[in-house]
Amino acid sequence: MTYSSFLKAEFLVLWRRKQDVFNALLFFIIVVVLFPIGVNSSPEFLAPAAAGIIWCATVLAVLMALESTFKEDHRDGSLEQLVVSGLSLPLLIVLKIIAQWLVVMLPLLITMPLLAEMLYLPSSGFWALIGTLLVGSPSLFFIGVIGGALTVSIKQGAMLVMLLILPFYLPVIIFSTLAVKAAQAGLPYSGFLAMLLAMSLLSLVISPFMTAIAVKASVNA
Amino acid sequence: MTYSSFLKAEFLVLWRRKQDVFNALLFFIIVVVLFPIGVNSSPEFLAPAAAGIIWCATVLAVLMALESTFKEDHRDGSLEQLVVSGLSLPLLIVLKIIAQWLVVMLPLLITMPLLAEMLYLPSSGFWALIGTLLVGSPSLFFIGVIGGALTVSIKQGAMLVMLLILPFYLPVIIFSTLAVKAAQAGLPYSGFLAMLLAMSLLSLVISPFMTAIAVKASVNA
Amino acid sequence: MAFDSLSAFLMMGTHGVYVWSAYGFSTLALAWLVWSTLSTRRKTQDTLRKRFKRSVSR
Amino acid sequence: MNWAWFHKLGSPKWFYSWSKAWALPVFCFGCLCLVIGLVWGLAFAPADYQQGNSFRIIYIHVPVAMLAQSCYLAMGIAGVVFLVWQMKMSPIFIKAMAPVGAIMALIALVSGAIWGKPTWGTWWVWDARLTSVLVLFLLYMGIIALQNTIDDVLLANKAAAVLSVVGLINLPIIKYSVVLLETLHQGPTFTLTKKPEMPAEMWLPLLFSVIGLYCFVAGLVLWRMQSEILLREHRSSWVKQEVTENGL
Amino acid sequence: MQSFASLTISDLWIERAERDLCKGLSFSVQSGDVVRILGENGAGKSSLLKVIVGALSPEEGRIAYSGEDVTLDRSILQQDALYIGHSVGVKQRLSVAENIRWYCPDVCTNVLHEALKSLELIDYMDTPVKKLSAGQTRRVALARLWLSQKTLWLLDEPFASLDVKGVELLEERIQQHALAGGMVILTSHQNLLSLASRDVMLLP
Amino acid sequence: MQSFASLTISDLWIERAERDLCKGLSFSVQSGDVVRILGENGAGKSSLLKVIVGALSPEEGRIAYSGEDVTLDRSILQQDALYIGHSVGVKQRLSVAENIRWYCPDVCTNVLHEALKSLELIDYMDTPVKKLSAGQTRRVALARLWLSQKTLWLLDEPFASLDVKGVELLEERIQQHALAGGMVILTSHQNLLSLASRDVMLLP
Ligand code: HEM
Ligand SMILES: Nc1ncnc2c1ncn2[C@@H]1O[C@H](COP(=O)(O)OP(=O)(O)OP(=O)(O)O)[C@@H](O)[C@H]1O
Ligand SMILES: Nc1ncnc2c1ncn2[C@@H]1O[C@H](COP(=O)(O)OP(=O)(O)OP(=O)(O)O)[C@@H](O)[C@H]1O
Ligand SMILES: [Mg+2]
Ligand SMILES: [Mg+2]
Repeated sequence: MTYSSFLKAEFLVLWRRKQDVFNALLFFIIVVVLFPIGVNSSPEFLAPAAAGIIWCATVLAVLMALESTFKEDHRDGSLEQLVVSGLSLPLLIVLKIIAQWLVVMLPLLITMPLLAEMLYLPSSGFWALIGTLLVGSPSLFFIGVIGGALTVSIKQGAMLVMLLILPFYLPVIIFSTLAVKAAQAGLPYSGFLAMLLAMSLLSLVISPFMTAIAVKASVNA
Repeated sequence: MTYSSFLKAEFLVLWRRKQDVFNALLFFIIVVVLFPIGVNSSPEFLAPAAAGIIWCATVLAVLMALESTFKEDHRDGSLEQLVVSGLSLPLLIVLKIIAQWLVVMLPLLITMPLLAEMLYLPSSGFWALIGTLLVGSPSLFFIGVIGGALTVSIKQGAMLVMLLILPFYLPVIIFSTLAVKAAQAGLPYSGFLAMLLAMSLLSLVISPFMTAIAVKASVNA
Repeated sequence: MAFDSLSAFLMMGTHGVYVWSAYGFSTLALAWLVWSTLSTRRKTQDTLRKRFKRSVSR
Repeated sequence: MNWAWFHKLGSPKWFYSWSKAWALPVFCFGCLCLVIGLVWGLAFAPADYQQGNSFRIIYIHVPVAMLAQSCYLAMGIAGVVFLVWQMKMSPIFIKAMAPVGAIMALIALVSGAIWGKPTWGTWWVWDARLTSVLVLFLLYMGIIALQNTIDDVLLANKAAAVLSVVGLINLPIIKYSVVLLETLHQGPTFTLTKKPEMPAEMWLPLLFSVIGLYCFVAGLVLWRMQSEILLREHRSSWVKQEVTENGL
Repeated sequence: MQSFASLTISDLWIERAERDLCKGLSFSVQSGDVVRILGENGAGKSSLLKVIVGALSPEEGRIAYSGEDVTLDRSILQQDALYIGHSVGVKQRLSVAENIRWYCPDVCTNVLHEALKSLELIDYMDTPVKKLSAGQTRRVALARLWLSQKTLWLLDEPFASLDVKGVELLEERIQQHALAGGMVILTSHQNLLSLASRDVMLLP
Repeated sequence: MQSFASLTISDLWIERAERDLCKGLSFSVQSGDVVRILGENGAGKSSLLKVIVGALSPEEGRIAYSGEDVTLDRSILQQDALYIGHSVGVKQRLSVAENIRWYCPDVCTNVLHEALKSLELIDYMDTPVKKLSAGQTRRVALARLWLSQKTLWLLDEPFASLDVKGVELLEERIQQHALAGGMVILTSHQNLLSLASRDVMLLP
């Protein structure tokens, strides 16, 4: 196995699972739609809440997607093979996350204009929302993948991952919604974006090592 | 295998997995907390939205719990054994759902007073909320289990189940939130409860047969 | 003593319910913590005793 | 710098015999201080001129809230130590600490909520401090859930350590972000912005109960660690001797 | 156990993964028969067993059990059949004893202990199955053969991952069952000349 | 492949499910050896292989590979080892060819076709593995033995669910590897007198 053959296989598996990726997207859309229907559908309610709703749905969708990142690899023994391959595990993990991010987030970003419209998000906030998603979502993946790796050997892991990881997502959600609110109020929001970027970088540095520890421990078990 | 030994084993497995049940509860709480923090934490926003938020979180928690109902049984081959046991598959499924409902919903109901307080739900709406949960949640389980059975042989099932099933949950959510709103406005809401009860009964009649078909198909595959 | 009588102490002005329920809950929780700690200790000791006995008798 | 103590700490046998000598005295001292602090605070301290007698909740609320944070800090440090030096005692410490910390956070939440009713008129507001304690509680529950769900000891060790470390990094971030949230959109009006200038007869009992609770918790954690050490080290001969001859 | 039973399969045709399997297969099994299904990897042995027990539907063919046609509704057969597939149908979270009680709820404790003793599982009675080795897990599934009173046994590679002693035990039990008038259909790649009274060959 | 390699295990002690396994086991393997691990069900054969490849940590013991101590860091050994466990490490969703390319990315197409042909998988090259039978899945995993250049093979019951022809093929390949200076450690409950050059017995 080499790094490039690994990356190639990752993309291949994701491509085989394109239905799953599509499902993540649909799930995201349905959660977003749940709110106008379940809670309140008036523009006065939705417009200020729009960014928050979209971010909450994104977070749930990302977690659902990440939960299974290592599951299948673990089940068929190919995770074990990664660990014993002699390649650098943290680097393999970064590659895996990059593949995941591309495949999950790009479709989400593409649907944004539509959903923003449906939730009456004012156009002043739209670009801020896209910006926060671009800059903030990598940290979601990097943090979340730790949970995915920790719970890989557990059967009903989805719930546990959410439990472990959601508290860590709170700052990302808060900064993002604050940025959009600032943008809607006409205030500068680059400070928040910088915060999000800092969090993404911090998690990029820490997460692969933590995940590698978790993966190794999971394979041992 | 007999019906009673089946039910006993179901409860035993759930008891072995009690941490999972607890996790479902914590997940539910975290999703509820996500909204005040991610969207808006003022009482003016939360009080009218409270019932909707609680119902949306309940739906997500139930779906997460149901997704794995048949997963483990499928993996170790005991689902196959159910199909060939010579017992009535729909009846086995009803027993399974009853066990699940007891184990998942009772803890949720117990935390309600707390969460209602945290979301500033007016006390006028509280008993209506409990009523809708009691009467409406069985239909969530009966409908959801069909999805669980359909996706049993699919690896990344959680997402797909949500996708297939959420649209069917919308009426339940709508009637429930309407009931709570009516109660908050001091209007009678027993009509909505009757609707919810009707939906639960209807799904009780239809779902076991649909689920049995789905289970057979997934064993076939 | 900041209170004149026992009943005044128990009433705590108008806030007796709050103060005593807060303290009541806290005491219960701390007591549970102590109890669970001690009972785990006892259980651990018992299981280990049993295990060692088994391995000696073998 | 003499590192001998560090290596000693890493040895379960040494730690066990050390803690055996210290756990009970520390625990009793803690109980004593706690009782003194609480009785003094409840019965003898003067009533607050603004809040009246409801302020007496402070003597349990503040120590417990401080402990909830300190416990997490200690767990996070233990996690780092485990991941870097593989010290055997760290996961034992984390496992013993998590439920204690969770209970502390829970008491802080409940006592705070009860205190909020007479002073703020509501059980709960989404204020910075309250929210971050809630998140802290959820983090504790996450670690406990993880430890209970994973039944492989090695994996559970690593998992709990990883989670504590990540939490250690993230907790200040959470705290900071929640503060922002509150300051930006006009938080609830009833927050205690400033510590009142307390007279000594008010803060002395508080000092007692804080010190008392720290020692109380230290004693408990030592005991919990002892059980865990015995379970994990059951193969070594000293445990056999300890259990069959001395008893706990 | 039924005093006399028989299973007749005629003109079977199974389709899986766009390939025809067992095309035109017919055979019948009587009380006392031990039939071994032979065939290369992928010949359709497992698929055939699944079809017989009703976990898979064939494209064509008729199946009769004790004179009754069960092609459409397999429930009469199922009440009398015991099927153990490649994945053995043992719940990973339950202990050994609980798993056995799941299948055989009214077995009395002595009999259960006896069976576990002969299968060398008695020490693991309260261990969750997921902590057992491959062969031990298979033994848990096979314990049903000692404890339940079914006529028709359908065993898919029952000897897989068993050690020598386990294989001997199982062979003995199968022969005993056949002598008592039972029917056994099994697949195996190992040579079991002494055991099987008849072979059915599947051409790929 | 390395020209000369050796694996030495000394004073091993594994603990699983509160039971001691392989207590005090020592043995060594040289180039050209085919070592068979023997033992009852639950004796610890699979656990031993996992310990060697570094997927499980022993309580005590030392492991040396080609003279270097790898007890704490198994990576030198791992670069040279090929491990196939009870669960074979094949991705269910990927096709046969993709699975093989995942392990052996730079194998050229001709060689791949050749190997698949000899394993009788050539017709299933683009079929997802989850649609294969038990024996076919095992063959996919075993294909690595034909295609990669590792010295130390660790095979946990590699003959399970293979048909007669498959067993012959694999035996031949193992012998070939040993002759070329490789090392093979395998577990099996079947009699492989001709194959193994040495047995290691695990007492339960
Ligand atoms: C659920 C509700 C509450 C929570 C979670 C909570 C949490 C906390 C925390 C984390 C601290 C900091 C402890 C430290 O490290 O020094 C604290 C201190 C304090 N709390 Fe609360 N609190 C709550 C409600 C209240 C209420 C209702 C009051 C009174 C009106 C109050 C009064 C105080 C005081 C006076 C301090 C000490 C001042 C200081 O150290 O800054 N708290 N609380
Ligand atoms: N995942 C596990 N967790 C805990 N204990 C286990 C686990 N797997 C196996 N064991 C225990 O370890 C012991 C040895 O198991 P192992 O799988 O190594 O046996 P084996 O020799 O491979 O047996 P088999 O021939 O049945 O495959 C068994 O007693 C079993 O109870
Ligand atoms: N789940 C499945 N979905 C689709 N096709 C399958 C499935 N399982 C097996 N097949 C196909 O059916 C054919 C027969 O498979 P089967 O499992 O019955 O073979 P088998 O005779 O049991 O082989 P083995 O000796 O390897 O167990 C194979 O060609 C395989 O490709
Ligand atoms: Mg088969
Ligand atoms: Mg084995």
